[in-house]
Amino acid sequence: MTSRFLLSAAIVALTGLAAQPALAQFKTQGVTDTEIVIGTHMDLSGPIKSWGVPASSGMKLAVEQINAAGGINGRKIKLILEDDSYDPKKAVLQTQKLIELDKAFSIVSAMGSATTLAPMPLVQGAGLTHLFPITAAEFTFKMDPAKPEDRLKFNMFSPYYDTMRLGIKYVMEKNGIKKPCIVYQDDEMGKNFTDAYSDQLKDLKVPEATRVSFKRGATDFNSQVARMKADGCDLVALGSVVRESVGIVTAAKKLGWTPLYVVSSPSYVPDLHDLGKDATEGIFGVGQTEIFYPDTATGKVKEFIEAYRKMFGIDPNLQSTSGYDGAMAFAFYAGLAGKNLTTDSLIGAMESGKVFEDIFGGAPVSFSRDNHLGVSAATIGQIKNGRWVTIAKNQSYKNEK
Amino acid sequence: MAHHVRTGYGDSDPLFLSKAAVFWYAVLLAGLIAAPYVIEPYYLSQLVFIMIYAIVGVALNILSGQAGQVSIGHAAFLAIGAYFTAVAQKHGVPLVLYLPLAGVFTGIAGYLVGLPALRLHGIYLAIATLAFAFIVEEIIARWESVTHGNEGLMLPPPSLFGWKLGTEGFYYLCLLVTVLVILAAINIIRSSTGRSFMAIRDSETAARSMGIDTASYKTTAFALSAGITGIAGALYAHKMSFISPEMFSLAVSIDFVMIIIIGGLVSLRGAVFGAIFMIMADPLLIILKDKVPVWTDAMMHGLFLPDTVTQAVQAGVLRVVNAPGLKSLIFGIIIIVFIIYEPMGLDGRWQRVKAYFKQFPLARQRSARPPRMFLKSERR
Amino acid sequence: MSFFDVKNLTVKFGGLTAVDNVSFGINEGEVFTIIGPNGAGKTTLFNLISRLYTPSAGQIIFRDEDVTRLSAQQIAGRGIARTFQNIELFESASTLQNLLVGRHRHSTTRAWQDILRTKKVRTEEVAHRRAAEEVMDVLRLQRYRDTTIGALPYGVRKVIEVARALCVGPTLLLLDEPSSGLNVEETNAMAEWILEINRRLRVTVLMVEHDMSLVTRVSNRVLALNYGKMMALGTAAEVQGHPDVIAAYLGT
Amino acid sequence: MLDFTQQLISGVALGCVYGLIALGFVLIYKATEVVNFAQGEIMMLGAFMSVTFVTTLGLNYWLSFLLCVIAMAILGAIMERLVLRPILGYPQFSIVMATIGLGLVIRALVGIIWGTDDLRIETPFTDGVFTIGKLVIAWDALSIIIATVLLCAALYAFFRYTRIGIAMQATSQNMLAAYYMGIPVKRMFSLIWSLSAMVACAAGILLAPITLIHANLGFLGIKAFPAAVLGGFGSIPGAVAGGITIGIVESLSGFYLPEGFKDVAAYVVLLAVLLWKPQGLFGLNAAKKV
Repeated sequence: MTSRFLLSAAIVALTGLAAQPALAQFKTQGVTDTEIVIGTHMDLSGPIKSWGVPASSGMKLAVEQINAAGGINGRKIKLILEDDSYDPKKAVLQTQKLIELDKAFSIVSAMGSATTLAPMPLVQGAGLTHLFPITAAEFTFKMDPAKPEDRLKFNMFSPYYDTMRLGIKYVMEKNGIKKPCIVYQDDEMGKNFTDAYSDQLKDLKVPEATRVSFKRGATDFNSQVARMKADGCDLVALGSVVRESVGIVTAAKKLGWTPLYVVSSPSYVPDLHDLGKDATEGIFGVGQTEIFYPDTATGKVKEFIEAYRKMFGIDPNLQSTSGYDGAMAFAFYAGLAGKNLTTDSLIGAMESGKVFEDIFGGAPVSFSRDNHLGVSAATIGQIKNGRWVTIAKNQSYKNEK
Repeated sequence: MAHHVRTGYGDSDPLFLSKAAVFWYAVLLAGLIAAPYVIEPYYLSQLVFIMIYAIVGVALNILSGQAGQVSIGHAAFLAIGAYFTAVAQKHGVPLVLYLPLAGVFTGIAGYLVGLPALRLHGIYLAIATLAFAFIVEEIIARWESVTHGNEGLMLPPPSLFGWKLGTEGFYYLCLLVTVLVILAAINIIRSSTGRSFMAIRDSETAARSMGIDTASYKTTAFALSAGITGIAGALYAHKMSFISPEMFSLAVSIDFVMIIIIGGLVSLRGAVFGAIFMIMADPLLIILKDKVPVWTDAMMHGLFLPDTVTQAVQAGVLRVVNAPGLKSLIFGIIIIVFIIYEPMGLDGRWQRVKAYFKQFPLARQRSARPPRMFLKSERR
Repeated sequence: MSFFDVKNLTVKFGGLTAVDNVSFGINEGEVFTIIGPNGAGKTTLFNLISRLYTPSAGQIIFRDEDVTRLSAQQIAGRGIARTFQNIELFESASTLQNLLVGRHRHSTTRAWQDILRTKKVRTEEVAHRRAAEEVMDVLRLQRYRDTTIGALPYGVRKVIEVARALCVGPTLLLLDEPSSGLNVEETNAMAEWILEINRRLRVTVLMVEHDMSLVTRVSNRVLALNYGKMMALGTAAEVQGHPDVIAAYLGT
Repeated sequence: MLDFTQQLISGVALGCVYGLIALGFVLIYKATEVVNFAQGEIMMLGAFMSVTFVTTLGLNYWLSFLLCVIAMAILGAIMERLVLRPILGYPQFSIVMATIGLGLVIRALVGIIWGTDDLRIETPFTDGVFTIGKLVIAWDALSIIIATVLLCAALYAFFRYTRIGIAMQATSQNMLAAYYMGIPVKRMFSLIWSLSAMVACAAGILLAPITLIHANLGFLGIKAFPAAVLGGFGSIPGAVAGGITIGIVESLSGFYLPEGFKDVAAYVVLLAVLLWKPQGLFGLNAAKKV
């Protein structure tokens, strides 16, 4: 009885102490007087390498620029990048390698849902921060109050759910849509889109219409399109990535069917109109940032494009900015944390509410004690004359409520 | 040709061929038991994956190596075992129960898949197993009430008799299961069942004429193989602590076949070697990628070349090692080179190295070509 | 009722009648040989008896049981074992392993018992092993015990086939051209072994054979086939002297 | 009814692509008993090569088509020589794995050479449609169907009337006999691989207007497996018929059946057919001789 009482008292005391940020709570490693080691794993050779390769390039460029500018409070960043081929098993082993052998201070901008979910317990178990993964999955920022280690997770990637919901809401309200349909990729990402679709329709009290899906890498969308057409849809939400989005709108156009379309962040990229040409004209898109074009970019974006081109020999794309932003945001908050950079001081700096703004005109990012998802707003654009044109900024589906 | 003089028939197929073998296996086991106290968790993790892959390797060895039946859909069995585990654990079934049950449940699935195997041969069977795997993946993705579909399932850490298994605990669990599975496989192979598998592999006609019910043994082989893979799936689910349908894709099935091809089709040792290779290849390539620039740098400095040359070479090396997709290129080349030059797999190499040292200094280079084909022409 | 009877056995492949209304009986303890030119339907007849093929018509009676509709593995279970003309050994396994497969019908253990290697499995294994060793002793195969079949010469493989069939513990042994591919010495040895199997082990032998010296030496009775039809039945000398047989062999 | 016909046409067009890939499988399988898992990747390589000819070099579509097919023929022979020739006669299992390794290498090389972006080429068939009543037929779909018919006719004539074609057929029927008859068997294998790579390349380019050209295009090869198996894995008309069957089944099940069926329809049909006819629809059923 007494011993148990003492024990629980001790636990209460310990947790109470732990709650005070002044005391060291999480482990710090990978920070020396001259260097900060950060680790990441992305798909450079598997099914989503078209995301991983440019994102990793963007990250490399950011690190280069940060170091060239003197680093973070005098420390240079050392980036260790691993190719997980979108294989969760490899991601687990590589994360462990990054933590134990490379002594990474933080895992920054790791890519994919399954590939970040499986190693997450390792990162948290080691008491290291898991920052700005390139996935919008909820577990990367959602905190369980009972788990202090959940404070280690931060994300600033607009959830697919939010952007899709905003997109559907915006287009429906502005265009008097009666029958919105959705076509989605049959995986975890697609699930976010269908959830957004049904929640938003419930909100607007509009009955659901046709839902059709396809497998990643599908080539033929004729039957999906024909089903939506037969159902008389006047808006099609595309829960798909660029290639499939192009395939769907092209197939529809060939059938002489031209509903309105809305896409979310995976398709809100210039590739959409580059590849889809006329068929994609008029599509609405929702994403985190404004879309830039190398020939019309100005200021910092132009500098970024030139530096990227110099380093990799090709133009950057929107995927490149996600890696670039990840490293830049890390540098921003690590700089805020001051000379005494520890995991705790970094978390403190991030939870301070200081706003990080990227160079691409993205929604401002800020975190707080109980919100580790840094963005809440998105940009809405539309393809006009073969280019994305921003039509509304700083929007959220929650805004007007 | 040397042959042992036997003193009795009881020792016809002993577990260990010699006292030396007993000794070395004991050393290996002692090393594995000591591992958590000696090596870092990163390497322990690799060992766990190796053991899980080795279990699958053993399963495929029984099916393909022993019974000569092809499957390129084994990821489906891994998935069934993994999902069974996740669901059973959620419903409070204890580990001692759901681990073997995962095997039994998956074994039944394997039995059902084995039924078409009675009529199909070679490539037809292979494609049928492939089709099965796709269908299983789709069912998992669609059966949301049980599997949570594409969202996937989280698994809490496993616990044994109320004790949460930590990293070490789970490692020992895997070690125990691996040893038991290998022992079971050895027992199968050296018994009447194993001989029937072998007979079906080498000549189905002769097998039938020897009184072997080939249909029943083929389905048995499928059921056994699936069951063992299901147990591996249970361990895999716990190791990953999260499972989703896309984790059991065709690529995983192909990885599994690689295990036995690279390790060597006929022996269990080959399955273990293959598992080691499949898991270690990636970390080794990563380490190479990290080290090669360091090495070249050191080498260039040793050569006292002008700085510009050093820098140019260094930049070139960095460019090559950092090229995206390089790893899968190297892996592909390794596989091809392996099959061309080491057709009997790692185990074949091991046997020859052992023979070389045994016969030293009289050893002669023997042909590396395989003496025969195990899976015969399908054009019958 | 005799030991083994074939009644009006017929099989058709497409338009070809490979075995046409063949009937004969074998007495227990004899060596019965089927001869005939190439394509006479001898091996087809063998495959019908060992149930690798299914007859179109007719009956096969073994020890008062109609075995016409049994499966190949059930036939082996009844104690009818066979060899193959072109050798169907399990090539990647050792001689001993091959022989042990022959013992299959005597093993009563189930897969789960094999996995656990229960006492029953161990006892049976010892028994199988003893039986296989005995057969190897009879046919002098001890020195090849642990050698993989793939590494053995043709002549030895031929003997191992016989050995494997003996391990089944047959009461009726079917030998499909036991001397084909063997040289004179090996053929002589084979003849000795057939006699030894027949006399010492008291196994009834049904044989297809080309080599007439071997046939004459070991057979009690001979059946000559041509184009799937019976030509003559009797002792070796009688059949050899039969005008139809001479005509068939001379090709007139 | 209109919907049905519409779906049927797109199904047939897609099926023809499956059929063409399956044709590549079958050619190689017939000759060498090798199941080439890299067939899809070879198709992808052909498609990427067309990007270089059409977009980068700015050549005429038809000229590019020709150059591409020739280039792939050479590459096919090289692959055969480097990877397959040394392992001829190895266990089938190993050979299949070697072709998977080959596929990995091709995928990685394509990624390194052409990058990871989705690409697009302009073809004479892109985007064009014509209508019959309410029925809409896309030029790309029609081009695939016509090209498949022409290619099959050409292959038929090749195997029936040319010396090389007859020699190839002889080789695929009996390697040893062909060898004794003085047919250079090894060269025949190289030729078969060339031919199969050419067919795959044509499939890749024909597919370009329907889908984009990307590094995962090779996965389509997996869909062609059911086509080849359905057709009996050794029969050239069977492969095309199998492909069209799969295409139609997918298309119709996508339209009429509940969600999720489209993706597995091909495999369900495959399993059903195999249970009914273990050697495929056009396969030969021959028992082993003992």
